[in-house]
Amino acid sequence: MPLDKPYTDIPGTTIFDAEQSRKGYWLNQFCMSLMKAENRERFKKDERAYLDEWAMTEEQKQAVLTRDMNRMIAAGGNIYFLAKIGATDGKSFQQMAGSMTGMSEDAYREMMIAGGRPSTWTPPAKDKP
Amino acid sequence: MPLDKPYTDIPGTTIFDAEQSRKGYWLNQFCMSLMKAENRERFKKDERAYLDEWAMTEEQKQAVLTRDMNRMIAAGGNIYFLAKIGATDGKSFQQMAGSMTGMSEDAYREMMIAGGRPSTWTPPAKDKP
Amino acid sequence: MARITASVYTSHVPAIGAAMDLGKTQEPYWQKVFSGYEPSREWIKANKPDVVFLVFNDHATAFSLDFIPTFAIGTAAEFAVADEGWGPRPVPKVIGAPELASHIAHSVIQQDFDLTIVNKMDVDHGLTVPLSLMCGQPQEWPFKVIPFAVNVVQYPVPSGMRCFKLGQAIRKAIESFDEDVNVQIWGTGGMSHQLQGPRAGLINKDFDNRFLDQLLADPEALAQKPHIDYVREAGSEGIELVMWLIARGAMADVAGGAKPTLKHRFYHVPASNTAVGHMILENN
Amino acid sequence: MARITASVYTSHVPAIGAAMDLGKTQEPYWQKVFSGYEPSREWIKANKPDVVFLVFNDHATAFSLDFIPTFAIGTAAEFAVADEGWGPRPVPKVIGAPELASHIAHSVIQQDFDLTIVNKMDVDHGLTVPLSLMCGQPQEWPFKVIPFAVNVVQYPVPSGMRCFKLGQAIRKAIESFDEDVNVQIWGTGGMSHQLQGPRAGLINKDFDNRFLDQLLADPEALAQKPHIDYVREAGSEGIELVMWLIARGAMADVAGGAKPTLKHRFYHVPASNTAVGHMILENN
Ligand SMILES: [Fe+3]
Ligand SMILES: [Fe+3]
Repeated sequence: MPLDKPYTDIPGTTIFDAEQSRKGYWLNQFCMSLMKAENRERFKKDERAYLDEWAMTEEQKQAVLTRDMNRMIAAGGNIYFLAKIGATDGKSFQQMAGSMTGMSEDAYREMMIAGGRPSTWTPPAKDKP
Repeated sequence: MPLDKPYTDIPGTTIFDAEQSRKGYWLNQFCMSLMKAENRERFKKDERAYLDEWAMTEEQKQAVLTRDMNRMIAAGGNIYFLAKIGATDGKSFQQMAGSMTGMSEDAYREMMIAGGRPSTWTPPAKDKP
Repeated sequence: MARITASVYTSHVPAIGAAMDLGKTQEPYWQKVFSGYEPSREWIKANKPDVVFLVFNDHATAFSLDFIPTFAIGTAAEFAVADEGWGPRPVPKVIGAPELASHIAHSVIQQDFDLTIVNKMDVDHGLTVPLSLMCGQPQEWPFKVIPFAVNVVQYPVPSGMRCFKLGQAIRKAIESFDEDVNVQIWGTGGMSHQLQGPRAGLINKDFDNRFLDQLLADPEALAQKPHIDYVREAGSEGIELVMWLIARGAMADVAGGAKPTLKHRFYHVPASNTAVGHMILENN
Repeated sequence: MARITASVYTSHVPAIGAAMDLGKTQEPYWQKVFSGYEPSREWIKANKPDVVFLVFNDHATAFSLDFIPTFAIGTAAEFAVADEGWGPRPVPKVIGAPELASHIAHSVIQQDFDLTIVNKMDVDHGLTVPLSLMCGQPQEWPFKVIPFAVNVVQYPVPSGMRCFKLGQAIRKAIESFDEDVNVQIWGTGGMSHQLQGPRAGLINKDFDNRFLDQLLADPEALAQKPHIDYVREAGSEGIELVMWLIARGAMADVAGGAKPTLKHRFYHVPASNTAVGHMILENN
């Protein structure tokens, strides 16, 4: 598909486009369901059983069960949808975002107070493929 | 509001624009509710009680109770929404459309078979304001 | 490379669907309507597309007043047949073409058309009646469908020219999809009809036939026709005809290619309240 | 005649709303953020609009993947405050301006912007945090609000230039409304931030300050910035800044009028994951 997609080479970044959206449809719709208090209760009571109600892949379910945000994003999740899981867990947006960086919560908070991550950042060599 | 609304002088015709839509919001939303079989049942069982669940004006409710389609349209109804009432009553689109013309069902059907109403039609003098 | 091989235009009167579903097609009243589609059913068997990009309008079915998109493209894997108040029509569900649809959405939005992307939409007679007319009563529809819904219910609806230009953008989008896909684009709705008020029952054969002439010969001029002319001459619901301009705008000649071939043309009054018009154009 | 008197630009970080709702505004961390809005709260008391046309984006709150409008205008009488997963924010409901909103929708669609009209939409922090920043914690909001939602969640999002031109169309629409209404237009979201992946936490003070400079001085050039520059330099969520171009496009100088007056400018890092930017421009 020769579309204008110049955004695939940015390190540590996944752009949520129609392709990701198609891949992550049920994962994201599951997240939306957590906007209702009764669904949050049911999810908390038995996460696996609740996830099994959705047409998600096993990979997506495992990513949710282990709260691995990078894995959820790779599987088509979008951060604004995934944030509903964080809200259910009582996590802040800063905790969620930080959890994807490999940094501790404190280290991430300190980095932000010191002015954030530079846009010239590249991933450490060991993370490269 | 100096908007481009050149459609107000066409005889026997109400254009469903934002103004009509605002006026008819709850009337039309009530009609939408009739797309569910259980709501059709509840409406048929006690029309007045069902209508009273909606924030409609008394004029709108009377128009529905008397099945006066022209009155419903004047009150902000749109034909595609109002058609759900017809469907609930088991009426065809031709019966509904014909009911607004003052013609009998047979006369309307014959007019259509003969080629329909001419676009040069004007309302009979008595209907004019 | 994907390509648009043909465009099909047809009215989408709900009573036509009911006539088929209730086995009334042999009645003389309906026989006059269906006879016009016999050549079309032969034609589509011989010219089966992989995907139909089907331009239609929702009739207060999937979209209530809570949500009125000017243009909505369906990118889902399938679309259920709607219950419009008398139960869903007994026709197959509609299978989508998510990859091509998403590709078109991506490209057309980048061409400055402000589409709404829809992944859940029950489709009403506006979409299923054209399928029934063209394909009869198969167990499953013989091709995938990308539903494209246009607001023609609440004013202001998009102008004829906006629709015509959108068709051109859709053609570009389809031709930039690098799989080999045979796509037809269908424009539905119309022709002259009015369903409301003391003027209900309006039909204008002269208007309709000039519309068909000009749609073939000079669609760019036709696209300049203002809304008010549709309402005045073709009835308040005749405005649905702007959707035909989307399909016509996607044909090759509009972008400087060869003129299309007229394969079939049919016109009949009435089906219920409506004038039935139908045309098939093949790209060359 | 209705007129746009000023435009306001501000980030809409959810943690800012939480800080207000939980009474943390006096903590040193948050004091640094809120101090930048003290002049703004004075300013808006002295320059109270009748209506705010508030450009924001929904964050998977009112719109799921079932329905993704590129541009959606709220024409309802009121809008409830959304439960984003931790209960609705304890702020007043939002009162709409249905007549003006419908007028704008009518006019802007006729200018070839393919809006979706929305009559039911719970509004999330994208809309309520700017109100809280500008107005504090009143019993009810001191003006009516027309919510205007832009898709910046699923690519492709509308281009900067499309947004800038939309702003111009909105200005024309507002100025053709013949009641005397004082309208402000607000652009929200941004500035640089990235909420996802190993690159989360990105901030670019240099980019942000150049953006603020250019937004004032040469918005037309700024509108030509391609999406990829936002993503690369301002982080994946920095793309929200295109919404500021809608508000800027609606200012008088873009249509040949006088340059606006810069009443206030503020910039601070961080609020949670985000750089906070803020600007107030008055029409002359
Ligand atoms: Fe129709
Ligand atoms: Fe945001």
